[in-house]
Amino acid sequence: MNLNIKYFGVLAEITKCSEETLSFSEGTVGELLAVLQAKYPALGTKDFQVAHKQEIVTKDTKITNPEIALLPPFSGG
Amino acid sequence: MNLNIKYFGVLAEITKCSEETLSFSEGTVGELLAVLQAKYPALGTKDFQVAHKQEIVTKDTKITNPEIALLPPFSGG
Amino acid sequence: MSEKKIKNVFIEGPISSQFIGDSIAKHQSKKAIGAHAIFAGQVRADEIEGKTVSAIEYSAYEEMANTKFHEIREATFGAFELSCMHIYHSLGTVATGEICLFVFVSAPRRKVVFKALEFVVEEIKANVPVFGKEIFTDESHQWKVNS
Amino acid sequence: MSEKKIKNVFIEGPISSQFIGDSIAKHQSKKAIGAHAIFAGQVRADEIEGKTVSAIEYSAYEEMANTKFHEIREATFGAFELSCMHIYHSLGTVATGEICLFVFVSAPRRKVVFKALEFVVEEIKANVPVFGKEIFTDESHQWKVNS
Repeated sequence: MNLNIKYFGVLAEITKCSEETLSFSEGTVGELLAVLQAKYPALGTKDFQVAHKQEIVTKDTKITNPEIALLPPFSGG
Repeated sequence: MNLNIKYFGVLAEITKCSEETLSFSEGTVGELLAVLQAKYPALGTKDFQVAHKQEIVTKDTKITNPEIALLPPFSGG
Repeated sequence: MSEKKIKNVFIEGPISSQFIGDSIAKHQSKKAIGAHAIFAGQVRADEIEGKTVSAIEYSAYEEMANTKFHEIREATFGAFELSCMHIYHSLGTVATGEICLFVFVSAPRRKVVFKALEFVVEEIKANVPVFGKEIFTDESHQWKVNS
Repeated sequence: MSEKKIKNVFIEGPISSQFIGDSIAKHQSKKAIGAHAIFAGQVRADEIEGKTVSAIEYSAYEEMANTKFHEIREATFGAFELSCMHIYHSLGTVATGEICLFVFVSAPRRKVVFKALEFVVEEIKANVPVFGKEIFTDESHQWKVNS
């Protein structure tokens, strides 16, 4: 599956892009994060959450939707 | 002492005036109210508080200031 | 009690939405403020025993009311870390849909503004000698009692 | 979750005080309303390690944010007896002193509006993916974290 990974805030500064397309075999959020952290080691130093189907998910969530977002701490308002 | 008695809201409807001057020998709020209720019997049917020096007072407060106000339940806002 | 000058809180007639907007605008130069909370009381077209309220006519024991508003202001600044506070109340006739009470509190951080706003409004309702006469569409009236 | 249409809560740039005044005006024809409560978040000129914030640049995961705003709206209507609720949040640059969040709740009676207002604001702070980049006067920046 081709995933569309979106990066926000400080995470987009680390990846130097706001989104990218990544080929990913079936798996969990944790497995995807391992791939991303290999590509962007600095991600490991940051606090963030992962959204899948517009909900915050845990690492053992199985990815079934192509859109994944990496969200730093919220600071609206 | 000449007292200036102020009436508000429904009380002014009963007394048919918003204020009046009344000659009153020394005494308490309770004693003044007895005089007023003799003059306006319908006052006895109404719920109200008495303000003396811009504070709500009880019947045994001694009147030392010429301005007295009879206040029905507040309904600001 | 502080010796600060007692302000006049009363406005003749309704408080306009533009007045509220302008009050907000005046605080935009105060750059330590991070949160504003506003309460606006609007006259409801209540139906009471088949009659509908068309307006409320407000009167007040003005000197005492302004003293009480002042005491409420002092107590609120004592209890909550606020930057600013403004209170306006109508006197005279306010039609249904119009605003009769405007309370505005501002603070550096948001947490206090909700509590402070509620505190001020409840204190006003409980302690300020203002009297509302509900005028019905048939021109009869009754005296309002706060609940 | 209801099937109601998800609204777009975002406004490009600051929210003007006139917009807030106009929003109040629009509710004056709703004669069952007795109480409005408003929260306005204003960008503070915070000083951080000797540098002063001059603006916040907001970005958001917009689709998810609008879904979350919608869920907050539904939860608030479920928990409090409100007549109306409106939420607006800025995207892009909002200078210090300008307003970046506007929450507006209205109800027949006052008691619920304070709690509802606080609930909505806290839910937004906690659950909506909006990100603020604090721009300093020297053009350096840092990413804001809500407290």
